[in-house]
Amino acid sequence: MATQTQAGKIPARPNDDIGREVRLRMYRTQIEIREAEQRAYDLFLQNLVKGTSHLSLGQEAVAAGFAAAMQPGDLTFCTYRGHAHTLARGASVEKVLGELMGRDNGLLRGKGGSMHLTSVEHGVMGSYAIVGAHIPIACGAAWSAQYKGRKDVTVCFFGDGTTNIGAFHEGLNLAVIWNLPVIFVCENNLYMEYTPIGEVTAVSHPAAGRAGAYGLECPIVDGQDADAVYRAAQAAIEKARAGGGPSLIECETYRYSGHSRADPAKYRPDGELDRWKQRDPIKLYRSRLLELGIGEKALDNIDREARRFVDEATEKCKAAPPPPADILLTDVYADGGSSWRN
Amino acid sequence: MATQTQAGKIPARPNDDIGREVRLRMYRTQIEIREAEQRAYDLFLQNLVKGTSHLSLGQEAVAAGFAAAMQPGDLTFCTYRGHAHTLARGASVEKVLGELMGRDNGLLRGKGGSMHLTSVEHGVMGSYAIVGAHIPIACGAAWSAQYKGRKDVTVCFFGDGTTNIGAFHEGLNLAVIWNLPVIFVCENNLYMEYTPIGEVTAVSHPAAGRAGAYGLECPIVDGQDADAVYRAAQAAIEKARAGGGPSLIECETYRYSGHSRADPAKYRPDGELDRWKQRDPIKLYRSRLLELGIGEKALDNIDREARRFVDEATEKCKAAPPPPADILLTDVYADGGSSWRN
Amino acid sequence: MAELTYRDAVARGIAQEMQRDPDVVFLGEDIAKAGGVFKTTVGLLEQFGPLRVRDTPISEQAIMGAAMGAAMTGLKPIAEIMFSDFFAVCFDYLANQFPKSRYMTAGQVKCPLVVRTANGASVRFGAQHSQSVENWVMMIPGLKVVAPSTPRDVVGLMAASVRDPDPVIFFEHKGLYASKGEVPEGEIVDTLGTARIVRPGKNATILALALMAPRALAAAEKLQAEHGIDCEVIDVRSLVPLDMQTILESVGRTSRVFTVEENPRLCGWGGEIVSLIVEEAFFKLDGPPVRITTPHIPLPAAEGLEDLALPSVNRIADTVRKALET
Amino acid sequence: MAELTYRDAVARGIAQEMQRDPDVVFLGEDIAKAGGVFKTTVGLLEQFGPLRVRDTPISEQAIMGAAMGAAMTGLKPIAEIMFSDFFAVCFDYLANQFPKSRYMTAGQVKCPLVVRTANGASVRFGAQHSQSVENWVMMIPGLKVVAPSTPRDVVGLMAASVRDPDPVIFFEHKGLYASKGEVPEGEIVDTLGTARIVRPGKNATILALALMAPRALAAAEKLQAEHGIDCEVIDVRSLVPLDMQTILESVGRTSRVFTVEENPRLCGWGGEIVSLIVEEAFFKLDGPPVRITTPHIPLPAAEGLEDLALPSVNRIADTVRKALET
Ligand SMILES: Cc1ncc(C[n+]2csc(CCOP(=O)(O)OP(=O)(O)O)c2C)c(N)n1
Ligand SMILES: Cc1ncc(C[n+]2csc(CCOP(=O)(O)OP(=O)(O)O)c2C)c(N)n1
Ligand SMILES: [Mg+2]
Ligand SMILES: [Mg+2]
Repeated sequence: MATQTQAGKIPARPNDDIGREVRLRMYRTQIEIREAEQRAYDLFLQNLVKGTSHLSLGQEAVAAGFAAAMQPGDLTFCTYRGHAHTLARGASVEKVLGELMGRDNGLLRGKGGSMHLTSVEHGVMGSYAIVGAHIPIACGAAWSAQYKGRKDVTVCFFGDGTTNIGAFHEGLNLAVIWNLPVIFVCENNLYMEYTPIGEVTAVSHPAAGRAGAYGLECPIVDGQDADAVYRAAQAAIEKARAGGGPSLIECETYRYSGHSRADPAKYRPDGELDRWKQRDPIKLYRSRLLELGIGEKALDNIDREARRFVDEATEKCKAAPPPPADILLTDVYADGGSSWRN
Repeated sequence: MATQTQAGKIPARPNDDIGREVRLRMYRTQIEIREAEQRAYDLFLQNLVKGTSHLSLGQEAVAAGFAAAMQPGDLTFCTYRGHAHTLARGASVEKVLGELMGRDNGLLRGKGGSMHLTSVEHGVMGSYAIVGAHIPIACGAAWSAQYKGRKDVTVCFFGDGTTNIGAFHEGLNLAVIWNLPVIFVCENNLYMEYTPIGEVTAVSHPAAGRAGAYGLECPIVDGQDADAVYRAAQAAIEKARAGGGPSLIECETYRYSGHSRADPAKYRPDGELDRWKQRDPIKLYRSRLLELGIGEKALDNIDREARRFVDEATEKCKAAPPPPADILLTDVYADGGSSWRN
Repeated sequence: MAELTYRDAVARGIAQEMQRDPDVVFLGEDIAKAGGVFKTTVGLLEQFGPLRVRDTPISEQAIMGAAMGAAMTGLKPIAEIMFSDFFAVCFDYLANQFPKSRYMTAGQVKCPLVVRTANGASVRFGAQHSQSVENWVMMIPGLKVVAPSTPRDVVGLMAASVRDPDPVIFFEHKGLYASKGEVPEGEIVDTLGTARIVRPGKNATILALALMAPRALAAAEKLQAEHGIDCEVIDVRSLVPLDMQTILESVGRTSRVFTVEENPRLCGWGGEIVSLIVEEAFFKLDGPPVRITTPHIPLPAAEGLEDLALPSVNRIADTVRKALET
Repeated sequence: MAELTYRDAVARGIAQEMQRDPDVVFLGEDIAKAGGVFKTTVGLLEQFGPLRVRDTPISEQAIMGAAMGAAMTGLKPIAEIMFSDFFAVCFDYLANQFPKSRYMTAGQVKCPLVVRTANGASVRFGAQHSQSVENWVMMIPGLKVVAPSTPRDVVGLMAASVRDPDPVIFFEHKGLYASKGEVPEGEIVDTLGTARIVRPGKNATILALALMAPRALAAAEKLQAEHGIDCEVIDVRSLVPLDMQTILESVGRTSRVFTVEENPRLCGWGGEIVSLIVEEAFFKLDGPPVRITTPHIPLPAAEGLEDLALPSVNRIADTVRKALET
C-alpha cells in the first residue's frame, strides 16, 4: 500500500517521499493500461471490439497516481473514458477486454459495454456516459460514507469539457456545503470531443478557473508525471479522510488517439501530438525510476509481464462465448428479472 | 427616456448625473409596483387571486432602476417573481392584475397566470417558473440581436437561489464565450424559498462569488437604492450595446412578504424584516428626491395617481369576465389550435 | 383509527420508515426547517435530526445524483422533487441513471431509493407547476411508479416504496393534500403492484389514478343513481408493477373499459393499458375502450379553464353513459 | 436523381434551408469544424460561416435555451443534440419551455425551431446512447415530432420542419446514417403529418417508423414470399401531427393492425395509435392489434444481445403470421 505523506505537504520531486514500492506499482499500472488500451485499439481494428471505445493512451499517469494513493474501500467514479481507472483499481484485463469485446466473461457480461465499466468489488462504482452525470452521484457516495462514519473517500474523474455542464456546478456546490469526502479530478486533455476546450470555456483553466465559485482551491498538476499526481492525490485524500471536505484538482494531460474509435483526430494542430509524446508519462516515469536507481531489468520485467498478461487475457477473451440470450431480460429489477406486471 | 451616462462611469450619489426626469420616473415606477403588489396581496386575501403569486414588495428599486436604464426594444426576462419587472417596462396594471385574477382582460387571458406574465409589446419576453430556465433563453435572445446586428440588449433577472442550478452555469459560460449583449441580474433577497441562501451556497455572494468562473466582474449593488441600481444598469447596458459583452450584477435586497402567497415567512430571524424596512427603497428614494429639491407635492401627486390608477384597474378587473371556454384549446400550435392529428 | 389528511400521511409514512431503519435519509428543497412547501414533512427534522433530514440548494440534479450515490453505497434515500414538473431539470437521473445502473452493470449496482413529488393539477398553478407526469417515468424500464389516492395508501405505499430494492417514483397529488381519510394506528405496509377495486360493478370498468380515482368513483355513483348504470371502479395505484390481473379480470366481467387520466392525451398510461387489454382480451370486449383525458394542451392557470381541462365527474359520467348507449 | 446517404441527406437538407433563409442558424456540439460526430454536418461551416454554424460547449441546456431565445426573437434555429438520450439533460426545454410558451402567453411568444438528434439502436453503443425516445416528446403537447426513414424524407422533412412555425423534434436514426437512397435534384419540401404507404397490402396493416420501416417492409416481403400473406406497410414518418386518416383507412381495408416500435414497451407511440384505432375503428377489426416492441429493458451493448432486443425482420414476420393464423 501507499506510503503515507503528511496531508497538505507536497514536496518537490524527485526525492524519496514516495518510496520504491509505490513507484513500481505506479509504473506497473501505467504499463498495464498502455498495453491494454493499445490492445483494445488493435482488437477494434480487427473488428473484435464493436460499438465505441474511448482510450486513455497518454493519460495513464493520472489513473496510476490516484489509484496508488487510494486505499481499498475508496471509491472511483469515472466516465466512458474509464478503462484506465478501472484497471488501475485492480479489475482484470481479461474482464475489461471481455467487456469491450461483448463476451460473457466481460465485467458486465456484455450488457454495459466499453462506456460503463464497473467493478464494485474493486471500488469502481461505474463509468458514466452522460457527461457530468456522475459528479452528483459521487457526492452521494461520499455523503453515505460521511453519514455512516466510514472513512472511505470518493474520487470522481472527468474531462475538461465536463466543466461546462450544469451537473458539474450543482455537484461541486453540494460537495462543499455538505463538506463531503470527495475529490473531483479534471483530466484536462485540451479537447471536449473535437473542439478545443479553450474555444468553448469562459476561463483558461476549465476546472481551476471555476474553483473559486465553490470556495475551493484547485492545484494544477502535471498529469504526465505520476509522482506529481500521486502527491496531489495523497494530499486531497488525506484531507477528505480527515473530514476536511472536498477538493478539486486539474491534471494537464493529453490523449494520443482520437476522442473515440471513430475519430482520426485530424482537428489537432500539426506537431501537438508529437510535443506531448515527448513528455510521454511512461517514458518520463521510466527515466525517473532509472535515475532513482531502480534497475532497467526490473522495469523490463514489468513491461514483459504486462504484455504477457494482456496477451493471455486477449486469448481468453477470443475464446470466450458471447453472453447467453437469457441474460437479455435479467437484472432490470432487483428480483432479477424485467417483469413490470402480473 | 433615460439620460445617458458614459459607459463604465458610475459616479457617487446623490448628484445630478441622473437627472430629474429619470428620477421621477423611477419614483413613479416604484410607487406603482408597491401599490399594485399590495393590491395583489389584498385581492388574494379576498380570494380573488387564486393559485400562487410571488410579490416584489421591498424589491421595487431593482425593477425601477433597470427599467429606467433600458431603451424601448431592450428585452426583459424574469421569473415567477415578475410582476414588478413587467409593470416597470410599461405593461398596464389592469392587465397584470387581470391575469392574476384569471380574467379575460389579463395579459395572457388567464392562460398563463401570475408566474408567467409576458408582454412582448413592452419587451417583456416572459416570466419563467422553472428556476434558472430563462438564463439560457435570455442568451438566445441576445444572440439573435447580435446576429441580426440589432442594438437591443437583453436583461435577465433571477434570484440568489437560482445561482445553484445547472442552467445558470451553462448560460453564463455561453454568454461569455459568445460575447452576448446580455445582463444577468441577481436579486439577492437572502432566501431561496424558505432556506437562507447562505446555508446552501458555497460562497457568501451567490452571484458575485461565481463571477470569476466566467471571467466576469460582478458589482454588488445596493438594491434598495434605485439610483445605485440605475447606474450599474446603465454601465452594463452601455457596455453590452457597444459590443462589450455580458455582465453579471448582484443587487442586495429583501422581500417583505413570504416567498409566495402560502408563506407567512416565519423562518426569518426576529428584527430582520424591520431592519430592512428601515432602508425601504421608496422611503429612501423619497428622501433623496426631497433632498435634491423635488417638491413634496410632486411626489404626493405621483403617489395619489398611482393609487387611483391601481384602484381603477382593480375595478375593471373585478368587472371583467373570466376567459371564454373556447380559448382552452387555442394557441397550442401556430395554426391557433391544439390539433395533433388529421 | 384516526382521521388524517393526505398531507399528514406523507410525514407519517416517512417517519414510520425512518424510525424503522436508520439508513433511511431524506433530502430536498425546504423539506427540513420549513417542513416542506406543502407542509408534508413537518416535524421530521425535529424527530430525526439534521443529518437525516437535509435541506438542499435549488439543484435538482444534485439532489437526484446524491440520492443515487447514497443508494448505491448502502443508504435508502428519499428525495423530494418539489413539483413533478421539475423532473424535467433532472430527468437524466430518472431516465438514464437510476433505472439503467443495475442492468448495465449486470446486477453489480443497486439503486434502492424513493423520489417523492407533488404531481397534478386543480390548484391553479399553471402550465409549469400542474402537470401529471406519470407517463414520463412509466415509460422508462427499471423504474417503479406509484400514485396513491388516499391517506392510508400514502402511508402504506410509502412504506412499500422505501422497502423496495428498486428506484420508486412516488406521486403525491397536490389536489388531494387537504383530503382526509381513516388511517389505522400502528405500522402500515402495503404492496406495490396491487390495484384496488373501490367499487364493484358489472356494466363497465373504469380505471383511474390519484385525483381521478375519487372523481371516477363519484361518476360511478352518479351513473348508478341517475341512469342505473353499474360501473366497477379500479384505483390503479401502481403503474409499475402493474396489476393487469385485477384489470383483466374486471374487464372480463364487465366487457367494457374506460380510463380516466389527468395527463394529456398522447402516450399516457391509459393508452398503454388499453393496448394491453385489447391485445389480451379483445374478444371479451363488447365495445371500444374509451380514454378520458386532459386534452392535448399545456394546463391553463385560470380556474374556469383549468376545471374545464381536467376530467370532471360530469365529463366522466357523460362519456361513459354515451359510450354504453351506442 | 442522385444516390445519397441518409447521413449526407442531413447536411443537404440543412444547407437547402440555410441557403433559402438567412435567419436559419445552426448550433450544437462539434457540428461546425468537425462536421458532426456522425459526419452529418460536413461542409456547413465552410458554406455558411461561423456566425451561422456554431460549435457550443457541452451545455445542452444552454443549447436548447439559446435556440429558444433566438426563435422567440426572429431567428429559425436548428439545434443538434448529439444523441437523443441527452434529451434527458435538457428536458426542461423540451417539456416545459418550447411547447408551453405560446399557450401560456396566449399566443404572444413563438418558438419556431428544430431540434435534430441521433436516435435509436443497432450500433452497439449501450444503454445511454442507443435509446429510441420518440415517446419522450410525443407525449408533450405543443411539440411536433418527425422521424424520417429514407434520405429523401430526411431532406424533405427537414425543410418542412425548418419552415414550420412550431418547435419540431427531428429524429435521425443512427442505424440508417449509412443507408442510401435516390434523392431528386433541386429543392425538396415535404409535408409534416403525412404517413406513407410503402407497400400496399390487404391482409394486415403494419405501422413502423425510422429503422423499423425497412424492417417491416422486409418482413412483409418475407410474409408474402413464404406464406402468401399480403401486408400493407405504413411508414408513419410523423408522430405529431399524426396522419390518422391514412392509418384508419388502411385498417379499414385490412381489419388487422400491427405496430413495430424500437422503443421499449410502455407508453410508446404504438400504444397510442392502437388505442386510437380501437376507439375509432373497433368494429372494423377482425382481431386484436398487436404491438411489436423492444422489451422493457435498458439496451445492452453486446451485439448479440442488442440484436435480440430490437424487433427484427424475423420477429416481425413471425409475430404477424402467428397472430393472423389464430
Ligand atoms: C450530456 C452529454 N453531452 C454530450 C455527450 C457526448 N460526448 C461524449 S464525450 C464528450 C466530450 C467530453 O469531453 P471531456 O469532458 O473533456 O472528456 P474527454 O472525452 O476529453 O475525456 C462529449 C461531448 C455526452 N456523452 N453527454
Ligand atoms: C427547478 C426548480 N426548482 C425548484 C423550484 C421551486 N422554487 C420556486 S421559487 C424557488 C426559490 C427561488 O429562489 P431565488 O432564486 O432566490 O428567487 P426568489 O424567489 O427569492 O426571488 C424555488 C425553490 C422551481 N420553481 N424550479
Ligand atoms: Mg477532454
Ligand atoms: Mg431569493
